[in-house]
Amino acid sequence: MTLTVNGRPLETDAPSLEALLAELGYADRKVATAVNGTFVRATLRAETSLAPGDQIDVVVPMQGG
Amino acid sequence: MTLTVNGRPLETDAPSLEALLAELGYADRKVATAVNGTFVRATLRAETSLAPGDQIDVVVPMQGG
Amino acid sequence: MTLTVNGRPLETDAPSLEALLAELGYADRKVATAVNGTFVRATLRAETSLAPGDQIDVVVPMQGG
Amino acid sequence: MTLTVNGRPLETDAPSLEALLAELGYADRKVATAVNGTFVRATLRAETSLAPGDQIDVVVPMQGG
Amino acid sequence: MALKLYDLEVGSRLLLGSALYPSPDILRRAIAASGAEIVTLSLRRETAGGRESAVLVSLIEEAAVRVLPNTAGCHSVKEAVTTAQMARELFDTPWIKLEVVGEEDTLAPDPFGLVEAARILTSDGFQVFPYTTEDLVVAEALLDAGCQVLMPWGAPIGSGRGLNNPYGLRTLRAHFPDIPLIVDAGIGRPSHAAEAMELGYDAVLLNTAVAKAGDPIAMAAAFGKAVEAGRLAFEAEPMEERDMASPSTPLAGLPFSMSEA
Amino acid sequence: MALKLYDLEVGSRLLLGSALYPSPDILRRAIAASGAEIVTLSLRRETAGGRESAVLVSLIEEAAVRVLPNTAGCHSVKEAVTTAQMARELFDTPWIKLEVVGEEDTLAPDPFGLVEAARILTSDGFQVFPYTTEDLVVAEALLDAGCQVLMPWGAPIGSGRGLNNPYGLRTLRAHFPDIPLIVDAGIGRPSHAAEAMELGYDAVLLNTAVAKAGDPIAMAAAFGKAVEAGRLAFEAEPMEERDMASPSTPLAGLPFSMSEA
Amino acid sequence: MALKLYDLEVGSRLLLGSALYPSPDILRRAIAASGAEIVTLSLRRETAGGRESAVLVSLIEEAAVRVLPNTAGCHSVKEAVTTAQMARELFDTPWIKLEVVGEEDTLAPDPFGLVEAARILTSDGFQVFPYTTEDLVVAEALLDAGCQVLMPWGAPIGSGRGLNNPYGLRTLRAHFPDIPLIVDAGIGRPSHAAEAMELGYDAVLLNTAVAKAGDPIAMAAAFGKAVEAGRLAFEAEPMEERDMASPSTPLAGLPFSMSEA
Amino acid sequence: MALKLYDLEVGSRLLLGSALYPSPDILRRAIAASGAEIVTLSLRRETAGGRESAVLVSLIEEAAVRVLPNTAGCHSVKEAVTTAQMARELFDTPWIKLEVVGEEDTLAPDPFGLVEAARILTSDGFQVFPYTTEDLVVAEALLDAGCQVLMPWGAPIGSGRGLNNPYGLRTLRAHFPDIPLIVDAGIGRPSHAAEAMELGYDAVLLNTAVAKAGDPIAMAAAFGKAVEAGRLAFEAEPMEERDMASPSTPLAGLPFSMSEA
Repeated sequence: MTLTVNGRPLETDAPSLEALLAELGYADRKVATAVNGTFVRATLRAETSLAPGDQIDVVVPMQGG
Repeated sequence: MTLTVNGRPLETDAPSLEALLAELGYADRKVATAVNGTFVRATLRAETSLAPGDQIDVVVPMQGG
Repeated sequence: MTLTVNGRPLETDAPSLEALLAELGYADRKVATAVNGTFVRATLRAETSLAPGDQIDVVVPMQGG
Repeated sequence: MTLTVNGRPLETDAPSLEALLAELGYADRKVATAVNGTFVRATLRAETSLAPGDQIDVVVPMQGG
Repeated sequence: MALKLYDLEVGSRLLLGSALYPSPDILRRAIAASGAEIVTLSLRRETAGGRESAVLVSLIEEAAVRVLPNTAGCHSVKEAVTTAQMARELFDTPWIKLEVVGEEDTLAPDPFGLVEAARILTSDGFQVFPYTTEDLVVAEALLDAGCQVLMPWGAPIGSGRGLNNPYGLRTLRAHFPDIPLIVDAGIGRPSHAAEAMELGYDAVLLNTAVAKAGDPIAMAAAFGKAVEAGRLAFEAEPMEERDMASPSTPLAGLPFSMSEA
Repeated sequence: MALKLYDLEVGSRLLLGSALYPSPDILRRAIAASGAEIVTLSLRRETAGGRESAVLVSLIEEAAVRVLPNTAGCHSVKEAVTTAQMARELFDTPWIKLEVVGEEDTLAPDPFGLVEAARILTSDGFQVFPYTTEDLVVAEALLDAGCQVLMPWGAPIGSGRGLNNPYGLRTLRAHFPDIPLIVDAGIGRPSHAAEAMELGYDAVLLNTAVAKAGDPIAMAAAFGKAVEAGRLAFEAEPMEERDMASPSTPLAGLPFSMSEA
Repeated sequence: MALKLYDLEVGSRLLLGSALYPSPDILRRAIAASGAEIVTLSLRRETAGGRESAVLVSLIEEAAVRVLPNTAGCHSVKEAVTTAQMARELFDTPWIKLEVVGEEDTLAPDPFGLVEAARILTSDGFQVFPYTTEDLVVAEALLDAGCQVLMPWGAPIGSGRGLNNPYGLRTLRAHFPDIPLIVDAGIGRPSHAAEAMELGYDAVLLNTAVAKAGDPIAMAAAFGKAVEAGRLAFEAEPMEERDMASPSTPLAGLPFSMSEA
Repeated sequence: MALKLYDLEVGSRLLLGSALYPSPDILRRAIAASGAEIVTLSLRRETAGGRESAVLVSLIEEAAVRVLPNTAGCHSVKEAVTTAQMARELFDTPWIKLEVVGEEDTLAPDPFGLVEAARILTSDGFQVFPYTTEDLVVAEALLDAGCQVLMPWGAPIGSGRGLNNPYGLRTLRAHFPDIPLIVDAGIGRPSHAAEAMELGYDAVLLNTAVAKAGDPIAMAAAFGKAVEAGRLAFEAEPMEERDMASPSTPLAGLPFSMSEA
């Protein structure tokens, strides 16, 4: 299926958000996630399944004012 | 019954807003009215009956900035 | 002799300031004059003789702030 | 004779500025002096004689901005 | 180019308040001296047998000015809306200067109540003149609510401080080049009014600065001239400010020097 | 109460410079629009066969204004004095706007040369209008030198910055309540001129702000009005500035509340 | 008396942003030089293999400062709320600097969205630091929404203009004597920061003025000192301003004069 | 780069006056807290058996600061010169803070007497610190007279108004890039001192703002920090001021949006 990850289209079979993060190499990275603009806490990533067209955001700490 | 007219208690038997205005000598004066904080247009004063405790405001043009 | 008139060298034989002004075509113009930075009133131009190297200023009204 | 010392009249026979300072108890104090508005350096006090009406100023360090 | 406030094309860009004058006659003459074509009034409960109101009403009628009723003193949306409705009937006008007081010391407008009341009133057919701050986002919300004129403050009502935040006012003007913007309140001296007009504001509304002057009539004339001056200057493109001097009198032909050939 | 500058009672409190206009005709119409009764001119060496000067002279004569010649560009006492003497003969007037330039970037007056030249000229019968700073002590010296009018700057000539030091100007006004004081130079916008007049200054002299405006004629009218506005306001006693708000619309009779008995 | 921001007692009253520095090392040294104990960070999508974020995170950990995450760039309530929730998990803190952008040119806060987001977040257990204007009524609404700190702007973000509306900021301070108030954004120079503190503000938050200085580390030290200076002065009761001079050096005992007996 | 005032390289850029303190002990501690290395004193006639002077002298000796004697209160050249000569003998220093009062209400310097006295004193071997205005031409004359340091006022002595004419001070600084310039008098709050230093002034001299503060010792420390902050900022090149906002937090990687490929 096709998802939008951090604003870019991605072809994947990842059944869950956790699986997607693993596939993207975020497995052991400290990130925060949102699906379709709604926050998904880390503990719920495994049980969060993904559907075609879902928009996923994966964010990390960055400089800010 | 006792009404509050322009913030002061008033004892009256006036059945309608129109009757009250007449009683108060506003009959031929250009005023605007509100009952319990809601505007009552002139054409509806006759059919606007009053109940004990009603708060009536009768206002006129005044200086303003 | 060589004079400096309004900042420019001028070869002339004019014996007096009045003669110089005539030579320069100022005869009938309303001007004010100074010789070597000192004011010479109109009535004294005839008796004001000139010497080589003298600096003459001839001025007229101009815009100003 | 009568002098003016620091703005106040003083009756004295002091022949010199040095004597006057001694008489006033300034002998061993660090002061600067002026006679009639003119500075008199310490080394010249002995040879500075005084005349009636002289104005003597004796100043010391004070707070200042 | 004339200024259009809703349906009305106005000549004078000075709007005048009618309160706090020493006497009705001084008010009358101040209106005339100011050249104002729009005067603000309020609604109040009758006091002292109605003479005061009657005198005021006939005075305004004779002055032949357009009345802009206000909701001064209202703290809630409901009070403001009901007052506006009473004003519409009493003055027979859709115009309303909408004030919803948010804070007592500054009489600052309540942006939340202001926008809500503006929405209710415009959808009820009113032509709203909202008294607001220089806040761009609130201004945007008031336009969304249907307002076609904005009246940002210069400073708190009656303070006479002039323009507290010229930067904010300049930004507001730049952001809404086509919306009539009127600086309302806080003006104390003609130079303040001229400054507002030089910033490109379309008009100025004031009251206390005239009414509380030693000579209200002369001060009304002064503000009339200052507003004209500021507007003329805005349209005439003022010179650019410079950091260094630039001789006004040309140096060419300066005496006592050698000419550069 | 009218303003008296030496022998002359003036109606208009705006003095106008004649330089830097796009054309003589625009100068002519700007003078008319400004209402100015006094116009400044300079002396320069003849250039281009004298047409320019002739046109200017007849224009000024037709305008029926009083000429105030200046010594612009003079850096020494001698230059200024000689220029003043030539001006007196050429314009047949004892008036002279005395400028002695002390520094190039700001065209700031040289207080030392200014006072010396003023002394020489007044004792020679001139009526001196010294272009000076807001310096109180220099002002005192100019009065001692015989000047009966002072012209402190608002800002450097041609800068259009307005009043750089309002405190200094206010202090100067307070210190010399009875001397005609004219803010000369630095004015850029009508609000600056109004501010100067509100401070109690007797008049304003400007040039670049009008001549270099996009529309000099309209700007001249704008400054005329602003100067009148500022003067009227000064005489009409402006309200006091307040830190907090004060309702212009009275609260008495406010609807929807219980009356305090 | 120390400043308490929610649970945290802070020593330094300067909060520093972490963006726009020439290099991570300069950021590290600027934080140290400023003395700041609180540093703002943002959340962004991973770029360039995550090096940048990793470097930043370890740098902040070594600096041993408290992190204040922001919602910079969010234009809607939902974006701001989701960003805050992600920040809480990522930084393990209830603190959030709440920004809801209302307008692009000024990055002015949206008072409507700000209050709504603040209400949602505080009821969800966040400790909100709202970036707001000097508007008293909006400030009141933010406190009603559960905020216990307010961060009014000095001027638009990154403008370096200082305090655009000192009157408004002074009024806000007077109105909320007991609420921690932090001037956030717009500060350009140390004198601006000192002025804010002299007005009685509890702290200052800035970023661009340090990061974009020629020497960010020296500038960080400068702001650290300026904030201390301003706070010390506020607590030490500055002298009253006077219109006239008052000799600092006493006149008593002045030489060359007759003494008054 | 260190500041050199005649022969002396100074570390601290704050010069402190010694007058008007609640007690000698508070003066002593204020000097220490300020970090000042130069303190001003005056000469006065002995009063009250000389205790006061003696206490002051030993206090200053213990503080190990350089003494800068002044001629405060002198109205004539002769008074100032004689006072300077007495000071040189008494304090054994060629340094003199030269004040020649020209006007009582503002204690404004007399430019004429100041320049004359400066010429006399420098040719007699003094190292003169003239208290002057921001007048460029007077400054030039003082340098011609042999002064190698200038001390323009910020505002009248003891007024605490800060910098009355920042434009004039900025112009003076630009005109004399290599002359040590010290803002003397008028400073009221640390932000004023920081502003002066940010303008590029080399140092600040003040007295009343510290001595008359509620807590002079804390205020002395505040000014010490503010002067350091302002100097650091000047050397660190502050950011440019902008009219519009500029996000400090980068927009790149902002969540919830589509990436531009």
